[in-house]
Amino acid sequence: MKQSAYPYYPGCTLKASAKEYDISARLVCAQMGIKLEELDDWVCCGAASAHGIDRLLSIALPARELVTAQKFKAPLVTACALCFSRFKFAAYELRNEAMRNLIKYIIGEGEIQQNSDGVIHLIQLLDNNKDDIRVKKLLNGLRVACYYGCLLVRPKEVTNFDDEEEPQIMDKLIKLVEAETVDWKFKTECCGGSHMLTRPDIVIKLSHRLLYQAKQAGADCLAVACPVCHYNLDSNQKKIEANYKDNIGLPVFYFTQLVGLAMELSPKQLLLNKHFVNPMPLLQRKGLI
Amino acid sequence: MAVSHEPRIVGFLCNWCSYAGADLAGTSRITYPANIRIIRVPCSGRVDPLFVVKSFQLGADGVLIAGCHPGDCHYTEGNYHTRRRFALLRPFLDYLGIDQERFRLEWVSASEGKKFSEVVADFTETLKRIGPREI
Amino acid sequence: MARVGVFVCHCGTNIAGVVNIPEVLEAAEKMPMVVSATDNKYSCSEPGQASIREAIIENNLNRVIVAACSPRMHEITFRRALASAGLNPYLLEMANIREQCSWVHSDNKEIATNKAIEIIKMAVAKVIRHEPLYPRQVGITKRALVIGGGITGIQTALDIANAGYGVVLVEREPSIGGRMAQLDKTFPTLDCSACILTPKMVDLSQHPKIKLMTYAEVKKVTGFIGNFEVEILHKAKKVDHLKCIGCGICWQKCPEKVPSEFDLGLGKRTAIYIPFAQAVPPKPVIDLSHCRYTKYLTWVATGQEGKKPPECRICEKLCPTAAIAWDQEEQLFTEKFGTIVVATGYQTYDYSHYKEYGSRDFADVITGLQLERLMSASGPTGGEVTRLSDGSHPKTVAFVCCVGSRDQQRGRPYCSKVCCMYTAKQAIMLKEHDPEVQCYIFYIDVRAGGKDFEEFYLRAIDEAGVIYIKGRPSKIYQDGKKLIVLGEDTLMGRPVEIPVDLVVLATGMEPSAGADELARNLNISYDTYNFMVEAHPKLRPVETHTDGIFVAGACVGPRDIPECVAQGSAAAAKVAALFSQDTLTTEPLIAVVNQARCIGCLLCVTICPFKAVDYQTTQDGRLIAATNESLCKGCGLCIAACRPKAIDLRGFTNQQILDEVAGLWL
Amino acid sequence: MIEEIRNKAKELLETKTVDCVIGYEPATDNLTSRPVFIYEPSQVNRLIFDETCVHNLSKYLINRRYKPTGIVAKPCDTRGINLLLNEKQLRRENLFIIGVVCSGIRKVRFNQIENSMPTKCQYCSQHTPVIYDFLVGEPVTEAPTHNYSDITEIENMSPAQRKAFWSEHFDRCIRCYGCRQVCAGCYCYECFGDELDPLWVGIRIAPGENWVWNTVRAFHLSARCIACGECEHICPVNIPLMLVNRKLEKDTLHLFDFEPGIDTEIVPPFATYKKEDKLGTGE
Amino acid sequence: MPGVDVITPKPITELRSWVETLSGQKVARCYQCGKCTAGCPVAYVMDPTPRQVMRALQLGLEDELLRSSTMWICFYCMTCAARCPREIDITKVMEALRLVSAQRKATPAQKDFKLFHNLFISNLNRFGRIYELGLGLTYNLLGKHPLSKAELIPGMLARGKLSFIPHRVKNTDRIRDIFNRIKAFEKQGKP
Repeated sequence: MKQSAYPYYPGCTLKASAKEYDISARLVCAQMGIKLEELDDWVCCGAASAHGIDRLLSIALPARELVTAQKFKAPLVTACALCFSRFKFAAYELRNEAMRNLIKYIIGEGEIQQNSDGVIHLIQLLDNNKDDIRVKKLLNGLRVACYYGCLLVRPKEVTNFDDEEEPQIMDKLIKLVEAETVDWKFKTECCGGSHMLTRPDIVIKLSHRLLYQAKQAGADCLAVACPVCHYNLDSNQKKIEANYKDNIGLPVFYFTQLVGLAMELSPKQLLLNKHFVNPMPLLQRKGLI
Repeated sequence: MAVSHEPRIVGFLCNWCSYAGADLAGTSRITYPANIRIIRVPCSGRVDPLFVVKSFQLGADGVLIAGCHPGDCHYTEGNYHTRRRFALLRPFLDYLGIDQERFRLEWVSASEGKKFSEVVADFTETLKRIGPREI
Repeated sequence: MARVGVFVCHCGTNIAGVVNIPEVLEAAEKMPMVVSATDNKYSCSEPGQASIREAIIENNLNRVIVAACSPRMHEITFRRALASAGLNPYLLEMANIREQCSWVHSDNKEIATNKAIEIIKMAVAKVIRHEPLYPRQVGITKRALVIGGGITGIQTALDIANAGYGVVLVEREPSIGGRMAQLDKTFPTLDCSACILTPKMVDLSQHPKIKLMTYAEVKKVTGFIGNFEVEILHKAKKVDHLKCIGCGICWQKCPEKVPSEFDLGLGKRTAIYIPFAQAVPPKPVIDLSHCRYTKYLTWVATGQEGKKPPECRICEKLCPTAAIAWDQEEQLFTEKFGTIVVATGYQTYDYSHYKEYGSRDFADVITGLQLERLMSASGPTGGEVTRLSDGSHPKTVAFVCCVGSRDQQRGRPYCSKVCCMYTAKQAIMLKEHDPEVQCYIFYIDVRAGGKDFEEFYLRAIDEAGVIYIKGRPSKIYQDGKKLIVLGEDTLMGRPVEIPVDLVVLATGMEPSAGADELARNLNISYDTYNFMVEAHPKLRPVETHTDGIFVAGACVGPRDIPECVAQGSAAAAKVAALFSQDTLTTEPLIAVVNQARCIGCLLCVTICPFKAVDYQTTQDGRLIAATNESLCKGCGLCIAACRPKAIDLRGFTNQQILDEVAGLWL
Repeated sequence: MIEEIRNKAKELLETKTVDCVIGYEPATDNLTSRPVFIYEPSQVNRLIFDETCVHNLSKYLINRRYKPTGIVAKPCDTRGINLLLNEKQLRRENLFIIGVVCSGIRKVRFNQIENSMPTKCQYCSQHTPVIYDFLVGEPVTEAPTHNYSDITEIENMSPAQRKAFWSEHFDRCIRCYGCRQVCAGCYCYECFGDELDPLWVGIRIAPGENWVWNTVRAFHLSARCIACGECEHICPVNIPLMLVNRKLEKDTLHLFDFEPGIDTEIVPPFATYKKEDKLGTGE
Repeated sequence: MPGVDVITPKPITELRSWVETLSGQKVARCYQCGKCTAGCPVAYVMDPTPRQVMRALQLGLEDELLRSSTMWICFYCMTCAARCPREIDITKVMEALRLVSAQRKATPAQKDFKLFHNLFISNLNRFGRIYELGLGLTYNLLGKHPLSKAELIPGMLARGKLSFIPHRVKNTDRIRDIFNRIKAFEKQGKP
């Protein structure tokens, strides 16, 4: 088996509310012969806040990690879509030489290389190495709505990820494990993002629309690639159901968990029990566990 | 230093845009320095680099070539060729001792009488600043 | 020996008020080869011209300088004056001492006077080098080619033919009629489109001066005004139209059904087909990509692999006149024409790039042109507007304007001009079809500039009760049987969500596919969207930079029917005016090759924008350049590129320009 | 190496593939070499190739364009052949090119072969012929590089210094037109320098006229000069003409990404244009 | 209905030129089609809407803009930018407005959004990473909505998704250095 190592930036949420994403990602990659090497003593990327308050900070924070990651000969892998977006924006800005020099002064360590392809998302990592995904158990019969959210795809010139309105990359992965993906038009509509604290009502309204549309399209679960989306769609689902008097009951998986299931990793290993909407009944019904 | 140095500019103007633009400066009564002598050519693409070299040899302090804006050439593509020829000639003349500020390639449309006058005024000013050519 | 006469014009006080005329005259008299220098109050006036004439004769002048206004103003006038004195008109040179001297240096009379003298000095140096030049006459083939058989091409062909000249109309589809034939009604009069178009189509097909070539394409164009040679490819119809009587039995019985292009995929046609019932010519062609017998033949030819297709040939068996001609192949003909009119029209924007509008995934999101076919009595539903998903009658309809128009992001920043009006028309028509229908029109601006257009727009509001919502929708999605349109009512500043049964996208206009290739063949310019470029957008709207080639209709830019018709007639008038002459006079100010000096590097052939320089082989096998006097426009690009100075531009020769420069230092 | 050339030449002449092979033979000084035209197979032993073979023989091909001819060509000479092919002066089917891999030739002064190389070789890294039918020597696979340090040096002079530098050189010019006669790119039947009406270059040997001649000669070779150095080699008053030519070569490469004589398929910069050209002049 | 103010357009304002410089977008290009607002998932809680923000910038309504909460409500989903027919990156405009608002210490009508982001940054400054529970609690305390999201806390704790102790980076000094150097640069305008 080939053994390759990638620098890995999990991001703050993967250490707390999105533990299962971190764990499942590491497990899946290990199965594929990919070693995720967590960056040493990484700091927060600035998330949704820094770039609206202090632009230099929003570039300096990811730039610092980019410098750390440079010693690997592989691109930096991010798991959180928000981190991915901030890293991509920073790399985009760092194409400018003056900006590179300024940021070098600010972070005070190391040379910054000019490489906007130096950051990839976990989905891209899996997609690039899809030959190494050895499917042991087909997820036949599972109808998945792949939900990409905003930050992976937009803006295209910065993230260079996939189509802005109808991305396919996650669908391809899910189809690889023989689960069905539904064609729906809300793959990149917003879930409410970081407003869960400030305006929960917004999150509830937007997330409801997504869950409702996914259900309409015939999905029996969702796959996501972002801890914020997961939080909004999963932990809020009860409240959404109560608010809209609507019975939804759609488990929300991280795409890594679905790939993990197909590799015959156990639900417990994949921390499926951490979800608010219990996915076990669905998996049992489909005969997948 | 010759204080009263009046530079001489030889201007090759394309008939359809820049010559018409120079006419418009007249019709609009915009005054500009009288240092330029205008030679009408059908297209800036007609201007052989030899004419520029000869003008300098004969004693011109500056040479101006003006044509239609790229994309607007009356003959559709003449000025694109002009741009290439003189992009090479200008640094070459500079290399051989003719200050590149003495040569200008400008795009002046038939409606840019004002721009034409400004180009001439600015060019004259520049040439006065550099001073007379020693031949 | 040159005998130069200098005539200095006062132009009232325009020149004389600034320039010291006596001083100028005194200086001019001393210039080389000048035999007389006189002044005139107004040179361009009749007495002024008369005095120039007299002076020419009296002093036996053979070169003339008129120091006055810009040559762009009066060069022609004074050339005529020379001609009337028996002198070759090209022996004139104008010294521009008004626009480029007195008017711009009125602040310093001394400087202005000196400059005027120098300008004249340069003109004298140049005029000495002038040679008599003679325009040339070339014959004209009095036959026009019209490319495109839409309403524009039809109008052009009819008008040229009615003026008495022969016309060939080339159309690449099996029938003429174009986009207009697909429309149900026309705005703002609500005339039935087919009812006004078909008589014209029939007129055209029966006109003795018009030769109609359908299912044919222009492949190559050479030559020049009055003398074009055009290669026309006749695609294989596989039906002998001389034998065919258009009885229709073949296309009624053909078993192969394919989506109809004419009905935009909403209906079916057969493999042997006429595109629509009123097609002209009313004779079919066989679509080889779908014909069963052709598939059988391919199967045989490729070694009989796979399942054997049926050896159908039903059309052949049923044809009463044995008109099916399997051996007919595509053929290339070369024809001669004096002029060419391009009327290749438009196609509607393909909205599959609008993923936020579903990019063709929703059955009940259709285009405006598709709605036309649904509303047309001869359309696939017989004029009944139904939803493609379930056949029900839509009760709420949303129209979205500017799809593929006014959208920089999709590379279509221009306004397509007709969509505002056709959405209003369709909303009115839908209300007429079914009074229960409620229409919503999302628009950015309603552009109703045209005769009776604003009234028509108001009619949509007053009579059809259309609700206009100012705002471009951002998303269309399905919710159950309904489609939801998300927009903003920008006038209220609030988001709107409308559930509707049917969405109609008012897709914009873009040039027909292949317009760029045709333009390259014709050597005419086209813009970034592939619209043809007119010689002047205001004053020469149907001409191009290539003499003898005209453009009309929607291939130049978005146009509605009346404008297309007007342009077609305009182009026809230009053609007729040209054909009313027996020969053409060509300008003598063109490039000529000195064959003895030409080294045959052929750089001039490569860079000539007009393909006016070609090459010949001399007897001893050398390649040398040769200019075509009818194609050359006298830009001089080749001259500046020629190292051995083997090519020169009459009127602006190397000698003339060099002496003009040197004149400054005389 | 010499044997290879001789054998090939012999074969070509014997099989009547060509009726003449143009190459080098020892000159009468027993030190340098000179061009030779071999018509008989028996004569091929006259052919040599060594580090004194400075001449660019491609110009001789112009007069033999209709006759099948073989030629011994160094890399720079093959660029000349490409140039002439591109400008339709030669016919490929009439040519047999014996390309010779060359790592530079030597200067000869005062009847001695010096250790140093002429300017053209100092800055040349094209060691393999760009076009040939038969190759002598091991081809160098390394991609050629560009070094214009000599040009940059002059560019960095002050305008006054530069003017003085060129005046000093051009004032020496006696307008013998040797630079033109020897140049493969100068094949006009009548050169602009010889033309009397219009008189582009005055007959006087004066600084102004010399300047026009040298400027326009070089500019007519812009995007065409193949850096064979023959002009500089032949110049009786030692004007550093390669410094003039190479400035244009540098700018052509920089502005249009073009090198003359490398590939006949690439359209030369003055035969075409790009709408989006950004050249720094006329913006 | 209260009376409306008469608008006096100011085509060139300091705010607009700042926004244009920071965002790299040309405000005048907007032709007010409303597609941004139509696709904006949060436009319904915005006043003014994104399109109106563009209009206000065009007209130079400086005070109104700085008072508004729109740019703080915007959460950068970038739908508007992806679909704008005039190719304006409206998200960048919103970001620029935030930056100006942060710099001028303007007070938006709805303070909570800005408060949240400021708290986030100070949280970052202190720990180097985000301490979710701490951030939530401080926000609720300072924003005076003690119960927001409180109902989820037990579930989160039960699933081990929240921790009482912040994850800190080992070397928080380095983070502070970055903050300090930025501050220094912004004060002096050069490194």
